[in-house]
Amino acid sequence: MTEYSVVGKPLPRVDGIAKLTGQAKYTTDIVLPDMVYAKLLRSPHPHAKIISIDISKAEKLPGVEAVITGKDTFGIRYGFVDTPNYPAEERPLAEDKVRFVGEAVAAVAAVDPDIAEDALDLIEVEYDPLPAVFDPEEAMKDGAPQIHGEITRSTSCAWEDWGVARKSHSYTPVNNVASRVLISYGDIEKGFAEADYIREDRFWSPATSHMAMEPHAIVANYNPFTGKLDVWLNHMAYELKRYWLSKTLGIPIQKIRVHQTYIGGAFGGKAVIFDFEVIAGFLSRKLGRPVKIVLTREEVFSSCRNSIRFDTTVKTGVKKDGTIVAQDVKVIVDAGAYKGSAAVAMFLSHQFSEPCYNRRNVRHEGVAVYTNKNFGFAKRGHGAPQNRFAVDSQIDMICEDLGLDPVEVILKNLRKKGDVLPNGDKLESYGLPKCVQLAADAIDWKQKRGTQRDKNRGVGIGINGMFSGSGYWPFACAAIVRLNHDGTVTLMEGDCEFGQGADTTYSQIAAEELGLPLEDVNLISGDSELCPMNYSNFLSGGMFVGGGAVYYAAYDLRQKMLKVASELLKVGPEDLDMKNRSVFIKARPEKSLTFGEILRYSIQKHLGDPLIGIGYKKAVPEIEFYPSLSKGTGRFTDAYGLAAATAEVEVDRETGRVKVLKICIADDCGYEINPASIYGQMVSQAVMGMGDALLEEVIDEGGRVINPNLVDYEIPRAFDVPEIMVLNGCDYEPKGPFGGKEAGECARAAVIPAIANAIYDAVGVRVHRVPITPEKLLNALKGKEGRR
Amino acid sequence: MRDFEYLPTKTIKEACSLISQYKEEGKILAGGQSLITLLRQKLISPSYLIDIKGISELNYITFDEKNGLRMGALTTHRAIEKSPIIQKKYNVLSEMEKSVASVQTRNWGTIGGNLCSADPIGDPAPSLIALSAKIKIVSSRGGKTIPLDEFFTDYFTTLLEPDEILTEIQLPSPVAHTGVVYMKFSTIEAGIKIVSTSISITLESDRRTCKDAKIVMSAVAPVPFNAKKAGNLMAGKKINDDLIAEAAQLASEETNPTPDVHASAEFRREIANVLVKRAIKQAFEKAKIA
Amino acid sequence: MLIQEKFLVKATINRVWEFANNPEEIGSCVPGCEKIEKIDERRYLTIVQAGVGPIKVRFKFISTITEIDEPKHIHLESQGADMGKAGSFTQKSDVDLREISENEVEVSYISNINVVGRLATFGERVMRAQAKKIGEQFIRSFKEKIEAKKEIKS
Amino acid sequence: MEIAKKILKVKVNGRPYEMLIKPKTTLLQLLRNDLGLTGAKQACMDNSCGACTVIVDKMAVKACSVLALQVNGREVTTVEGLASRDGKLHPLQQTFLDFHAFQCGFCTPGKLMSAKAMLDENLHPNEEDIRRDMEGNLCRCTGYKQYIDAIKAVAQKKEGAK
Repeated sequence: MTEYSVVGKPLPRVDGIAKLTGQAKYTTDIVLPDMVYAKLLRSPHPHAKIISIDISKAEKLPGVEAVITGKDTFGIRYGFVDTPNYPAEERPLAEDKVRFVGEAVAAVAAVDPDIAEDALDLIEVEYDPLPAVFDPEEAMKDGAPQIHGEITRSTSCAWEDWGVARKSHSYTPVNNVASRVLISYGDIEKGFAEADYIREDRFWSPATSHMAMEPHAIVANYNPFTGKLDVWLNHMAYELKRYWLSKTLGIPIQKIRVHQTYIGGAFGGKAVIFDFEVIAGFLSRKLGRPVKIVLTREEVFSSCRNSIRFDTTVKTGVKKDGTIVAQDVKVIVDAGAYKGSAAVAMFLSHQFSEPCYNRRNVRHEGVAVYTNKNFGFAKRGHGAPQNRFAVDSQIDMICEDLGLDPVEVILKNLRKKGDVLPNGDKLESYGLPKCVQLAADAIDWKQKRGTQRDKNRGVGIGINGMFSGSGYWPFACAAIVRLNHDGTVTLMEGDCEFGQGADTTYSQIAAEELGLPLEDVNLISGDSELCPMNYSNFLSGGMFVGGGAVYYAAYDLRQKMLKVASELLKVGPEDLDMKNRSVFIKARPEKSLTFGEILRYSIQKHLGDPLIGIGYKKAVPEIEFYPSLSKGTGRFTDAYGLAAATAEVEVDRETGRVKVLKICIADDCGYEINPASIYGQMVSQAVMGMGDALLEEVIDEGGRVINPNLVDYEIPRAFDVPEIMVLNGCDYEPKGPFGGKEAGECARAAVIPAIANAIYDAVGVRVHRVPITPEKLLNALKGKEGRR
Repeated sequence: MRDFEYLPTKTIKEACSLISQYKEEGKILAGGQSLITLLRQKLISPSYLIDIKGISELNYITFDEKNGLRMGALTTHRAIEKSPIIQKKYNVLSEMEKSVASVQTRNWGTIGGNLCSADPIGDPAPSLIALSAKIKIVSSRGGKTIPLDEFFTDYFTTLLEPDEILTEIQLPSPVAHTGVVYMKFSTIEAGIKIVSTSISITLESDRRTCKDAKIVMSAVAPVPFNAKKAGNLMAGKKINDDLIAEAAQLASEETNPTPDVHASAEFRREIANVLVKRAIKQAFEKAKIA
Repeated sequence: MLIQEKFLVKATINRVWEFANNPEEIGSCVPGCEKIEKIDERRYLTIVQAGVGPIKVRFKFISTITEIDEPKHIHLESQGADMGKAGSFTQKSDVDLREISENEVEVSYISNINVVGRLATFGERVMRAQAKKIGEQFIRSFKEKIEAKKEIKS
Repeated sequence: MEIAKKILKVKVNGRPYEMLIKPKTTLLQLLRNDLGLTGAKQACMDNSCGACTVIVDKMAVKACSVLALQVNGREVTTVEGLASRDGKLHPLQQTFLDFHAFQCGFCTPGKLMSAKAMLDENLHPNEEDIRRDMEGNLCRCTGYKQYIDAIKAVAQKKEGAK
């Protein structure tokens, strides 16, 4: 393998100085001259007609600059899923009725945030409460309250812009069904008929919060003279926000600029457009002044997206030796008041399973149901955590029933490198078998499995797979590398830095390709006006797509420089190499040129060509349009990230409290561009997965979130972190930059079943609903599994 | 947050005179570690905030064998945690303080402020009650000293009249052959308490017979309370596993927990039983060597 | 939050029914009740003062009786808000009377109370405890009043 | 009622300030809004996340839960005052950088200040001390491990230098 000098090294992060000295600016830190602050009035009712809204008192409060309601924003529609068959139904402010507690009803802009808040108290809304429904199975029954009437064509539909000729039409939900998926291949009946053993089990995953440290925020500044809207906001790909802002506000896309800010954590939760972002833009245009909105933590919990509630029934048929021959998965998603990304999550929970086991005959059916609750969106693994908890828990149960070893059964059922999945995706890199082995060995599986029940200790395992980007319209990314006259380069790439380390790893890729030290790469990222097209920062497309574009841009510049240098040195470009800030003749390294000399020559002799490299990449080059989610057909990704996790726990039988002793994660991210960064991603997912398994749930009652703060919504803290081992299960990905692919999302979903299975190994009982709280486990130990 | 007049004070007298002037319209601010959250959420909006944190005469820790420990109400949690005399003589307090909220809160928050906010899941109250703490309350009308046990009347409510200020916490000198422990149960280490208990066991000189037992519980009723039936059961008896189990059972029956987002009432009661059992055992072991 | 209680009252079922349907009498049993007023046959306006420690609220709400089955069952829905804007709430209650003997009635109620706003953020545990306490006080004075009156009459 | 502003005298990162402020101004608002020191962050509303941690007279405190007027006459240090003016990072900052002890960075200034106060007070913290003293600082990205290791390394280096 080639010896690299920049990639593969745990170099310090390039955003480090800014972040460690307090200079890094986040949206919440942005202050503009003449700025006003807006607050939103939110519905106290889960389902109610709005009879009237009286804003006159609020408008008269000194310091209030504007008050708007659904009348002002009437007709604006948007949403993440916005297809010809399923038009988007979200709106910035409620119009005729409210559908969940926390839905925005009015907004106030004032000279200071306290005045804006006081003004909210002066708005009088008369509601007529309607019967509400909170349970998806209840909601599907005849006679249940209907949450949506006809959903007409959205104002922000993306399809026409991307050349899809299909006409969109309205959609009227029946029995509150928001969307369905049905994916199948093989012959499920035949599969079960061939099985020696069949089990059916049901598992539940609740809504959990992304709990990014920075609450959602925006600063929007509309310039009435130029018609330009400048925004600073929390995002995960500026093209998405820019697109939605353009469509909802009717401002041409080239007139909207998303400025670079650091983003205080995202985990999927900030990719989509929010009510308050549209409102900020709307108010700024109305006032001709900058408008800032920072949500409270309570708003983040109850009005922004949480993860998606899954109720999963898995039926699996196996041969005596544990070989899976059929799997039938039925998912009911409690979508909430709007569909959010429910349809996508139902599909992904299937597709992320595909690179894991070869299940031979598969049926995956999902229905997403409207209820009068806050709705959901992607969270780190988007559908995989919910599905892996169900599937890998059940594998563990089957092994128990048949007296088999889970690690052996998992290894037996894994896909093989080079496999082509039923949808056509090919596993060109596949480190999962290695990951399973590494994770099992690290936890001392052979010694510890099934042998420590007398000490109430146990070990468990889980696995997962994840896209490296996919074809959400148009899911492409470009990068530019320009050569500077001092021999350094400037890299322009759109991905925003929300903690994942994109700024650093992308700079490393460019530096390596160009033979430069990391500090010679000047980076401009996350600014929609300074960087080229970018859609790669979610669905774990960062490294594979964004990093890929950077690689190709650097490669392009390298070729151009070599060509110029070959003229100067009078040898062929193939005889040259680039290292240590210079281009030299391979056979005679003393014959070299600095980059500055190359640039000068190019400008002097090549019509002023300043040597600019351009690169671009698409997640799946073969597909032009968004593939079908509801049928699961079509190509989705060119590379899957893979992970296995094991955990060891100790249970206090008298209290039901679980102490996680150790978590081991083995991950296949293709190649570790920055090993320290990968290590950070894995530890992060170990701890987040532990929170999912044991602690976290956004609890609602009567449609209201009853733990919308960091006191009542507990996440792991410094003291709770167990011993964590991170193991490198990489398998070189031929299509990735230096072999790299997904790293940031996959492992979380493997950790959850690992812990659940370890608990079973320790005490012999199983809780079917995460989080496995002390109370639930104690009840299970006493043979009465309850909801709590 | 709504506007208020800010009135910093330097002496107890000054503070008493201001609070007797404004009564319900005024509010005493010490460390403010829970008060400022309430102000920010506009759940309370006093017109006058009387800041007593600058009263240096309320910030002290003294000890002598005869009178025991005296702590000014403005002693910070951190000062209690780090006090050598408390570590030596009332170790349970310094250990307990280590788990009060976070270092940041312990640095600024005061013991008096903590007791006056009367949060039913507050850490210090159970241990202080187990140590037979008394508190001194003053107002421009005079002063009084009452057992801490009687101070709390309901969720977030105390006996304190609107014009009164808590000034001192008093603990008697440690009694021989006594072991005191504090134990709590939460889902995560620094999580919200589902149950907590502080237990004081005093043994006869045979080191096996219980002379006196205090079983104080919190988070399982509107106020921290001394489970007297359980304590009385133990007094005069030789301590063994059966007695401990019986006492724990009795103590858990004395609870009156409310279900909430963290736990059901039944679960709280069960955990109370387990926790009390464990804590008595530990206190017994400590008492044997004390 | 769901609050469920069951208790016995020593009185005839008609007496209990009559008592429960008299705004003044019932109001006198609600701790902190400042005012209870009949708007029309099915609707009542109530102002109740409540509080937790330093937090004081005054709820003004309208209750509507949506189902009535004399003398056994009432379904009642209320909605209102704190007059200081600390929060608003809705409530749905079912009250059922069951004759145990000629002079003993079992009263059971299920109340689903939903509080939103700043008050709700203060903490689920406190809200719940407070509702439970108010319920307990209500039952106590309800029993005392009915049973005391009965004694006077007899 | 128009509330009179009050005079506040405070030293922040070594610089003296004298200003008129509304009594309800929190220390965090003072730093962020009045002084433009946005290193300390607000991430919760209830004194539970630690992202706003600054040092007042050698003590780590949560700036969101202290009134600005309560620090009258005191000395405040924020993350902006940690590195020296010549561009040399504080050992904690340098070690956080070396250890990848941060990701999104939003909670990092608070963590640095908690860690600084701890190390200034406790010369020999063991891992348990570090974890306990960092309980008040929530983090969602790092999983805590890398910065606990970083603080441990700084403590050991300090000890070694003795």
